[in-house]
Formats: sequence, C-alpha cells, structure tokens
Amino acid sequence: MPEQNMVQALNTALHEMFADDPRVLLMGEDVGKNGGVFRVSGGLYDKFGAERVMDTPLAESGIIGTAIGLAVGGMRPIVEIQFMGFLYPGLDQLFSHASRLRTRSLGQVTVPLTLRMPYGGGIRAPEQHADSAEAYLTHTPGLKVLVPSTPYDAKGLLYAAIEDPDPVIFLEPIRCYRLGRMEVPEGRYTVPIGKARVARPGTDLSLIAWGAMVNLAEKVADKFQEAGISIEVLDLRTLAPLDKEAIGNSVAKTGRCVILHEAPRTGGLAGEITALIMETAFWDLKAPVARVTGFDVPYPAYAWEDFYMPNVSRVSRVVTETLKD
Amino acid sequence: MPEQNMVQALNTALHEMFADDPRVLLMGEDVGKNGGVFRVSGGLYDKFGAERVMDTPLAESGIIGTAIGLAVGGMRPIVEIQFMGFLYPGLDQLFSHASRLRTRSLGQVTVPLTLRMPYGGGIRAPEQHADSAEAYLTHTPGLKVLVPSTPYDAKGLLYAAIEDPDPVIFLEPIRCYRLGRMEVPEGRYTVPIGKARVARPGTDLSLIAWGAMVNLAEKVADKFQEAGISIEVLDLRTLAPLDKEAIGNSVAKTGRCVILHEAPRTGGLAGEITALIMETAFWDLKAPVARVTGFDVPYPAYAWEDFYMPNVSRVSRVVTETLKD
Amino acid sequence: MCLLRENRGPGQQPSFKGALILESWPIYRVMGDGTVAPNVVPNELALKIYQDMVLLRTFDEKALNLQRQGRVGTFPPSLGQEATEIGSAHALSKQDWMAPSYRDHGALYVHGVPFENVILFAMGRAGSLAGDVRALPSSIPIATHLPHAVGLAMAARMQGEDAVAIAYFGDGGTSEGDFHEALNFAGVFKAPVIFLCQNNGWAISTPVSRQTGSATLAQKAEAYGIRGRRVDGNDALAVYQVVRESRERALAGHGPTLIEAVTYRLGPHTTADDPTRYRDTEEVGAWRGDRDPIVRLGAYLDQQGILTADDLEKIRVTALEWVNQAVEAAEAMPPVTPLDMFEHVYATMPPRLIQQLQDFEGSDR
Amino acid sequence: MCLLRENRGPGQQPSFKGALILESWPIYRVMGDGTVAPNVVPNELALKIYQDMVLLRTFDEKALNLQRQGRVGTFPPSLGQEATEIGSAHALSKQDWMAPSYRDHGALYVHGVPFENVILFAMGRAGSLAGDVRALPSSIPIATHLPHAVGLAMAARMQGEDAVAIAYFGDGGTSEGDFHEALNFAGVFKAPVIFLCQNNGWAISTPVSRQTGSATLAQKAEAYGIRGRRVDGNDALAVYQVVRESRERALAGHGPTLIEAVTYRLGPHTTADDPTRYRDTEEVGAWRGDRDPIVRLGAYLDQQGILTADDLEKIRVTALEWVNQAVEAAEAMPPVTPLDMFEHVYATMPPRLIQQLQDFEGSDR
Ligand SMILES: Cc1ncc(C[n+]2csc(CCOP(=O)(O)OP(=O)(O)O)c2C)c(N)n1
Ligand SMILES: Cc1ncc(C[n+]2csc(CCOP(=O)(O)OP(=O)(O)O)c2C)c(N)n1
Ligand SMILES: [Mg+2]
Ligand SMILES: [Mg+2]
Repeated sequence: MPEQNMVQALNTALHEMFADDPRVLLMGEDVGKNGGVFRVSGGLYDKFGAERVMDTPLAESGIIGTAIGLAVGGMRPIVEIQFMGFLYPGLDQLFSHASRLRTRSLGQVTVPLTLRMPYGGGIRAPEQHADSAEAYLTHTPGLKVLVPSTPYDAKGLLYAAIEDPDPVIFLEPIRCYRLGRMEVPEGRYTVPIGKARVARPGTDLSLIAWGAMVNLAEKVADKFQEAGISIEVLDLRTLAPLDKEAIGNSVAKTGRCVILHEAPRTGGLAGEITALIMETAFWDLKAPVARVTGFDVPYPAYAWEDFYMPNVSRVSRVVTETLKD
Repeated sequence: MPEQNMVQALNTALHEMFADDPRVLLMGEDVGKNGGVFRVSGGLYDKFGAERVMDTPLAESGIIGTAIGLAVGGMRPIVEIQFMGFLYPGLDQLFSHASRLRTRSLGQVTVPLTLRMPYGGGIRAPEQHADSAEAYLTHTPGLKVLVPSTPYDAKGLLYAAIEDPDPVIFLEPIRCYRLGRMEVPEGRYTVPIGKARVARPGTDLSLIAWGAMVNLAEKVADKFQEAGISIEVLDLRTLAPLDKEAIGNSVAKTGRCVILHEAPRTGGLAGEITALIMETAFWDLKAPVARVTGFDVPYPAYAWEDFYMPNVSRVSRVVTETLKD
Repeated sequence: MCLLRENRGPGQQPSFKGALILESWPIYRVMGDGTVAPNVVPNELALKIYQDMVLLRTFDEKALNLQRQGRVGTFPPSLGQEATEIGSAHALSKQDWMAPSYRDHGALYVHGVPFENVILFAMGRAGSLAGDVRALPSSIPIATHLPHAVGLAMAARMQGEDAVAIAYFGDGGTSEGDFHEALNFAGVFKAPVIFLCQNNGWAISTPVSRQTGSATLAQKAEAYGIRGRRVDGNDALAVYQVVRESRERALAGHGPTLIEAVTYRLGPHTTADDPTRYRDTEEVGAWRGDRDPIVRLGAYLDQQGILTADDLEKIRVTALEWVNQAVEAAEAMPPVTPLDMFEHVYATMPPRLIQQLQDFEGSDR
Repeated sequence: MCLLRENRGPGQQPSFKGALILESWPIYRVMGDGTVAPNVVPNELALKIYQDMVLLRTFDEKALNLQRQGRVGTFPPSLGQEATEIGSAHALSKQDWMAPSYRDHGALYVHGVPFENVILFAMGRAGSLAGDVRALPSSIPIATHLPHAVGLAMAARMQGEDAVAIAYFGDGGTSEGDFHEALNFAGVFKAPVIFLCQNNGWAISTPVSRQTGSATLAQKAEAYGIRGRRVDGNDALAVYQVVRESRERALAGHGPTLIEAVTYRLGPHTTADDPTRYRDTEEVGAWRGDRDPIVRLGAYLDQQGILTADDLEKIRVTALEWVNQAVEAAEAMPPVTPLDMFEHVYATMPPRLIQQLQDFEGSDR
C-alpha cells in the first residue's frame, strides 16, 4: 500500500471516481489546469478534459446552484469552493435549496452533491482564508458534514460522500493536507458517515475533536500520558449527523470531557456536543464539560494567528482543571 | 401611556427616530408606500419621503452591502429584510464584512447598522417564510442579535440597536407582532443590550426562551403553577452577547433547566446555553439541562406546522421529566 | 414594427420602464396592430392554448374564493399573465426541465402537474408541485432557482437528451445576484436554457422602474453575450413562438435566451397583499378589456373563424367543472402525517430523526 | 479609432476576449497609435504619475524579494497594472471614498496610505490598509465590496459632500452576484460611484474568456442603464482622464460609470501562485517591453521633453530609497499584542471577550 498525505489520498480518490463513474464531475474556481490552489484536483483536467473538470466563473452561488441542477438532472457533481470563507456568498443555495429540495418535493427531487472545501487555520494564510464555519452547516437540516483528519479517512469519507444520495459537505483541514503520510489502500473503500473514531483510547478524560484539532488532542494526550493520565481522543469525523452514541459512551466511561474546536467559541459545535452529553452521560459526569476553542473574534490576520489558535498549553490548562474536580 | 401591540410600538419608535436624527434611513423591499409587508414602517414614506424611506431592488446582498457603505459613510441605516428566510443571499455581507470591518481596520472603520427582520413561525405563512435562523448569526463574532418578545422591549431594544455603534440584528417574532397590547412609553427609552429579563420569577425550574417561545413558556409556567410548581421564565431578549450571568443565576437557584427554541434542535442556541450552564451552574444541577425545540427538519410547509412547533404539551412533558430526577 | 404603446394609458406617464419604447429592443407580437410575425401556431393548438388560459383564469378565481373562505392559505394568482404562462409551456416538450416560481402553476399544469396538486400546495402541503413531471418544486426565494435551470440544461446535454431547461421568474427577480450568475454561467457554458422573465410591472409594491435603471429587461442579455428577446406577454401566440424558437436554437447548440415577456399582474401579489396601497386603479384598468390576454386570443380566434361564441361558453363551463373536481379531489386527500415531515429530509433517516419522530409520537400530539 | 490590436501577438489567437475588437465598445487611449484623445494631463502631474508608477514597481519587486526571504507572507503584486493603479488614484480627490481589493496598494498609496502599512499588511497585520484616509480595508472576498462603494457614494451625496466613491476589482469580480447588485443599485439610485474593473486577463488561472460570454466587460453597463467605458489600462494618462471625467459626471448628477481598464497581470496572482501551470510565457512576453505601462509613459514623457534619461535614473534611485525606508519602518514597528485581537470586535468589549482576554493572559502564552 502506498504512503500518502491527505492531498495525495484525495487526489487518488478523485482519479479513481472519475474513471469509475462517467457521471462524476468536478467544478469550481481554478480546479482545471491549475489543479486547485492546493492541487487536490491535480492531473484530472489533463486526463478527463474540460467537460468533466470545469473551471467556472468566479461566483460561488452560481457554482453551487448550477451543481444542484446537475445533481438533480442525473450527474454526480463535486464542487470545490476555494476556501471556506468564500462559501458565504453561496450559503443561500445550501440553506434554501440543496438542503430542502428532497423535503419540499416529498422525496421526488434529490440532490446527490458533494461540496469540498479547504477550511481552518494554522498555515499563515491571508486574512479570511482560515475560517472554520462548520457550525453554520451543522445547524442546517438536510445537509451532512464530514471532516477527515487523516489521509485514510479522507479517501474513505470522500467515497462515502460521493455515493451518498444527499448533499454532503466535505471539509478538508488545510493544516492536515500535508501533515503526514500513512498507508492508504488503492481503490474504493468507504468510511461510514455518522461514525466517530476513537483515535486513542483512554479512561480518565475524553478529548473530543475534529480536523486539525485531532492532532493537537493527540499531542495533549501524549503529554498527559507521561504523567500517567489516560486521555481518550475521539475524532468525530462526521459533524452532521453527530455520533451521539460514541460521544455518550466515551464520556460515560471517563466522566470528564473537554471539547476542542478552531471556530469561535460562542455557538460553535462544542455547545451542541455538550447538550448531547447532557442527554447521554449527565449522571456520569465528574466535572463540568469544558471547551477550548477559538476566541469570539473573527479569525484574525496571521500576525495574531498563534494567539487565536488552541494550542497544547491552552488545552492542557483546561484538561488539568477538568481533572481537578 | 398608549397601549400598543409590537407592530405599533416599532412603528412609533421608527417615526420618533426619523424625526430625531436626520441620519436615520430605512431601506428594503416594499418598505415605502406599502409600509413593509407587516406594516412596521407604515406612514414613514409619506412623512419622510423616498430619500429616507427607500424601496430597493430585490437583492438582499445589495441591500445590506449598500447599507454597510451608508453606515461607514456617516448615515444610520436601518435595513428591513422581508422575512428571515430571505436573509440568506445577504449572509456574506454580514459574515465577511459587517461583522469584520471594525476588526480588520483596527477600529478605524465602523458599521452602525441595524438589520430588522420578521422571523419565526406560527401564522401559517407560505413555505420558507418561517425560519428561525438566529444561530447562524449568534455564532458570528462582531454581530449583536436582539429579539424582543413584548411591545415594550421591542421599542426599547430598537432604540438601543440604532444607537449602537456596531451592527445589530433585530429579530421580530412574527407571532408576537399582534399578540397583545401593553403600555409603551412615548419617546425615547432603551432596553439594555445583553440583559435578559425574568419574565416570571420561580424557584423549581428555569425555562429559558426568547421571541414567541416566551409566551409559550409563560403558559407552561401557568399550568404548573396550578400544580404548585414554581417555574422561572427567563426571556433572553439579547441572543448575542448572551447574558451568562442571568442564565447562571437562574439555574443556580432552581437547579433545573429547560431551554426552548423554534429553530431545529441540532446546533440551535440551546446547545450554547447548555455550555454556559456548565460553566456557571454545573454543581447546582439536579437534573440534566433539557431542550424543547423545532425538529431537525427544514421548517415545514404549514400543513405540518403544528407538528413542528413546540407547544404546551411537548414542553410540559419535558418539564415533568426534568422535575422527576 | 409595433411598439408597446398600450403601456401608456391616455394622458398617463408610462407606469414602468419596461414600457418604454426602444427600437433596439422591439417587442415581438403576433396579434394586433403592427404585427411583426405571421402566426405559425396551428389552429388546434391555438384552441388548446385558449382553453388552458380560460382554465387557469377560472382556477385562480376559484382559489381566491377558497382563500376568502379560509379553505386554502396565501395564494398568488396569475391573473393577467395567462398568455405567458400557458403559451410558453405549450412550446416545451415533456422532456424539458421546468424551474418555476410560486406564481407558475399555469405553466406547471401544462407541463403535467394536475390542478389538485396546486390546491394542495395552497393548502400548505409542499411536495405537491413536483410530480411525475420534469419540474423542480416552485421556488419561493426569488431568482435563486435560475442556476438550477442552467445545471439541468447542462445535465441534459451531457446525457445526450433532446431537452432544454426553462426557468420562470419575475421582473423583481432580475435584481438578485443569482440572476446574474445564472445567465453568466449559461453564457460561458452555452447551456441549452431559456430564462423566461415575466415583466408584470410590479414586484409586490415595487415598480420595475425601481428595480433597475435599464430601459428593458431583455437588454440585460448583452451583459452575458447571450440572446435577448422582448415579447408581448399578453399575446399567447407570440410567447409560444418565441419560446419555441429559443428552444430550437438551444437544442441546435446556439445557447441560452433571455426572454422578457411584457405583461401585467391584474390581481394582488398574493391574497395577503392590498395593491390599492401602492398603485392606481386606472393603471390596472388600462390592462383590462381589450388588453386582457384571454380577450385578445378569443377575439383573434373568433376573427380567424376558429371558435364561436358558443364554443366560448362551453369552454368556460368545462373549465369550471374541471376546477371544481380538482378542488374536491384535493379536499378529499388524506390528511398530512407527522411522518411526512421526518422521512424526506434524507434518503435514510439518521438516528436523531428516528429518535425525534419516536418522541413526537410518544407525546400527546 | 485605435483598436487594441496589441492583445494579439503575431499569429496568435487572442488570449482573452477582453481583447476582441468591438467597434461599439472602443478603447480609449492617449498614448500610442490611433490616439483617440489629446492629453489633458499637465506635465507636472504626468511626471508625478510616472514617479509613483516606478515607486509601485520598485515596491512590488521589493515585496516579492521579502517574501522569498520569509520576511513577509503571501503577497499579490500589481506588476504590469501600474498605469491603472496610479493613473486612476490621481484622478480622485482626498474626499473621495476608495473601496479597494487586495491588489490595490498602489491606488491606496496615492490616496494616502503609506507603503509601510502595505508591508505591515503583507506581514499579516490587518488594519494597516485603512488609515487616515477615506478608504475601506482591502476586500479579500471578491467583488463583495462593490455595494459598499454604492452606499458610500450615496452617503456622501446625502451629506452634501463633493465626493464620489470608487471600487477597484478585477475581471473575475464581474462574475459575482454582488457586482450585479451593486451596479444595479447604482443605476437605480444614480449613485456617484465609479466601478473600476481591471481586466488583467486572468483570475488566478481562469482566463477572462471563461469568466463571461460577453465580448467586453464594459458592455455589462448596458444591463443597468449606466455608462460604460473601455480604456487602455496600460496608458496612465488615458486612465486618469476617464476616471476624472467619470468623477465629474458623477458629481454633476449623471450617475455611475463602469470602467473596464484593459491591462495585464505580468506577475503571479500572488507569491503562492505559479502561473507557468496555466499560461504561456509567450503571452506574458507580448505584454512586456513596449507595452509595459512604465516604459510607455516613460517614452511619452521623453518624447514630450518632460524627462531625460538622467531624471529617469534619479527617479529609480529615489524610489528604492523610499521603499527601503518603508520596509525598515515596518520592521521596526512594535509587535502585535493579543489585546489588538480582542479590543476591536465591538466598540465596547462584551463580558465574554473580557473573560476570554483574561483567560488568555492567564495562560502560558
Ligand atoms: C430572496 C427573496 N427575497 C424576498 C422575497 C419576498 N418576495 C416574494 S415575492 C416578491 C416580489 C417578486 O416580484 P417579481 O420577481 O416581479 O415576481 P412577481 O411576484 O411579480 O411574479 C418578494 C420581494 C422572496 N420570496 N425571496
Ligand atoms: C468570494 C471569493 N471567492 C474566491 C476567492 C479566491 N480568489 C482570490 S483572488 C481570485 C481571482 C480574482 O481574479 P480577478 O477578480 O480577475 O482579480 P485579480 O486577482 O486578477 O486582480 C480568487 C478566485 C475570493 N477571494 N473571494
Ligand atoms: Mg413582477
Ligand atoms: Mg484578473
């Protein structure tokens, strides 16, 4: 099995899907000759041509709206949005249409659409290129939201997304694109939608994370391990629908939980997870569920990025406090 | 003091503000001669003319974007979006610009903009006219979000909004527009941003609500009162920034809490409030914090509306359960 | 060349800019003065178009009545726009994709959606407007369905189908960003799509002169390098021909067309609207009578000896019968169930929805 | 009438549609063959424009160097676009509002933002691009700042100011919905605003022919009933004149203008971009040399006897000195503080931000 980083795993998955299914298309800004700004679609244009790998005009709503039409009309479009912060002009297409067409038509009109985009911070990108806006999407019934943190999951979840009969948002943590390599099987396999992964089992405290925060959680777990404290790291992988069972099981076992996310704290997904813990593991809690997140400020320009981003020291402090009680 | 319903209170407030401050403008679809589809701006056009009461082209992003320019340029624009479900094409202007211009310019460019819109269900409106999308906005640093539930608060909060130096979203619960009358003072007064209101004091359980759900909470409180159970109803009034202190105090006192909202459950504001309770009143909790909300479906067409909306029976059931533990 | 001088009542200012006379954007017309094109619609089809227009008018009047009785909810009639609704839809084939707005039940009917479904829709039962036809559910948000039509058109072409897509929208719709993005995409990808803009003079209370500074809506096509056409939207035969021709051009690979059908909304925006707040009854009056699309087509068919006064009466009676049957059928439908609300959010209900449905069923209601 | 034949290299297809020859949308030009207008720019100003263009070029080259050394972050140079950047900004008054994009530090500089602030911006320090000038922070999202310019223009008019607003954006920006909505609002409200579109042929890797089906970008003005102009964007004097004239018309109440400045991006999109992946070096080569805006203005000033080879050298040396000083000044600025990040979200920090700042300061970093 080849060792691949996340960009390579995704690129391979796309090449395979294009070869397998003539209905699969890719569309977006600079996905063609340029292969996307992070090269995730590298080589597709040369191999499958401009009809299936479509550079579009610079217009997110138009891109998503056209893809909705393509999906309803029988194709399997994959859309790339260049950065998550540029999804916003296209949100209406998700909120008003992609997420509702099935319901509004009582199941007669369906939208098998995959919307990929790089998200999150940590690479000193220019302003407004590092947003983590997952909570806007996870609050929208009718959408599914996936976030891989490893090359293996990236490929398997992308297969699951493209085979799903409903619109799926596929968030690619920029920080993880080239973070490390691992063995990634050739050919089709899927990672199930809606299932979290225990990235590291533990007994004393649950650290819940996704995307680039999983790596941070693992570092923190390593650190506490040295002090003899066993931290379980749960990589959610799917943010909608959330794996309530896995969350409940982990927290019921450990009795303590800290949730991490890059997005600003208020209204971030940590709140929802906390509410799910109330429903599943309240009586097991030995300490309040805590969270380490981005601050309630717009993601700052990169000179301030290190201040904004959760790091080992900030997480450790909250973990220590949560262990105290 | 005159007795007014919410539409009248808002209308009076607008008339007064227009008379007091020549920088105040209103813009939106059908706000002029038609006075807005709910008549909140009735009479303004005749009194203050088309220059200050501007019917705009049908384009939410253009409306909000132009208003941002007007605000930066020295005016005090009030925008009306016709229904909250039609805000979505304009979200980018809020997420990328209105909420960030102060930060991005380190305080040099400011956006004193008030964005009003009817929201929520319960009046058998056509499809997509009944969304409660407050959680998209409360997760956006840089915005403030207000929701009055009474005519008095409506007027006082609108004054607070328009005098605020930052962008304020002002949500008007459609269900409350003509729900009842109360005494509303003439002339200027403000209700402070960021302060919840104890709509009804109680000792056994806290019901936290906003908008049209406050009225429902009061009905439930009445019902339990008869059984000798004392329920405190907290009307949040401001959804961003949340009044963490008031929430914490109430739940610390009662030890039990149920949160109500119309929006779909997952990712709704109840999650954030639950997380705040973790931070402020965890050790006082006698039962898990629970929530009664809309279901995780797009707000349905009105034949299904009664199934969707939280009602006395659904809330009572959860309250009873929460009291059991 | 016939100019749309009817838009100006005697001694009146033009009530909206769509009415301005612009030689470079002539109004295409078949019936009436200064006819620019001979009629090519066969008699039988013309008669069918007439019947459907009467049916639509009858239906709308019935629905307005039902709304007043509280038997249906908010309803947007298409009074005055029957020529565009019916003429355009008859120019399509069943294979074509339709992306309608809330006011386009007339076009949907011709495309295959029964009127009882329209009643159901007005009774707050979504889902009724898509059926065994190639149509999207009517778009409630303005103009944001236009990109869907572009995608549908491209999908049809990619799959080698002999089909186009058509989007219906109003003058107000031309202001939305998605109008621009859709027409621009269509121009770049030469999609076989027709953008049918019904310029009925008003977007609720906003006249088209407040909607844009351009003299016509058709000229907006210039911005995308695509074809634009103005047509007399109260002339069903002209509308039919322009749509037909646009369809053929699209199928032949010549790309999209933006059609501005100049018409007038005779009724309220919806039953919740009171148009006397914002427009003169005189203006409305000027569009009634001779300019009414049904009167016009009737007179034309009469002139051509295609139908007699007797036929006319029969058509009206039959229409009423049909409509009453549709109402009965709709009102006889089984009531909605909570399951409907939960089961169509995703192909497979996720655990949280199963749980929520169970909770719902466990509760008192 | 001079046509932009330079867009076609010998034996080459036009590389983008902005280059097509369209008599109805002529390209306005002062310098070079087939001049359509005499120069009205006074010598002194022409010289100043030239100096600023050299300064901008020098600055961009320096910034590219700093980026390679890791001293600044991702940077978007305006190499090749100096005539439009500098010529346009000199046509404004200090009272005018500027709504720039990320690539418009040249225009901002002329409007009053020092180059050290531009360096700070490139060092990841937002806030540096708005200052004691009437300008918004450079818009990162494409074209969504255009409505702001409309609002700023309306605000200036309402307050009786003698000021217009100008928005800078690229060819790619014309595809966004907000481009449409802004121009449409400007047309309806006759706002005193100038939309300056720099058609530099490319939006990252996407050629303008993929951006729109229209033959020119200027003709998009037709859709809004507003004035459109094409100008040779490598002719600083022509750009100056077109902007000046548009400004005067706007102030006189004649409404907005869409200006398409036809130019070329000689460098990468940003330092993170590799243009060899998507465009021929020949195409780039054809825009260097004689067609370089600095070479052209230099030659013209030389012809007119306004500056000598000696002056030229002096200008270059001075520019380098200034730029080096700007870099020093920027690098000498005190480092950013966490407080900066918290204190400008709202006028007054809400309790949760005070709490978060305290938490932050209580932590190890
Ligand atoms: C995005 C959006 N904004 C606002 C509305 C509210 N609204 C419904 S119909 C309408 C006017 C539409 O006018 P037009 O496009 O001319 O169509 P017509 O109703 O005349 O057929 C408005 C503003 C909406 N449905 N969608
Ligand atoms: C809304 C939005 N979508 C996508 C991007 C990513 N992006 C940055 S620059 C660019 C190309 C812009 O091209 P153009 O408008 O021609 O301006 P130029 O860079 O040529 O000056 C793209 C796609 C963005 N910044 N904003
Ligand atoms: Mg209309
Ligand atoms: Mg460009």
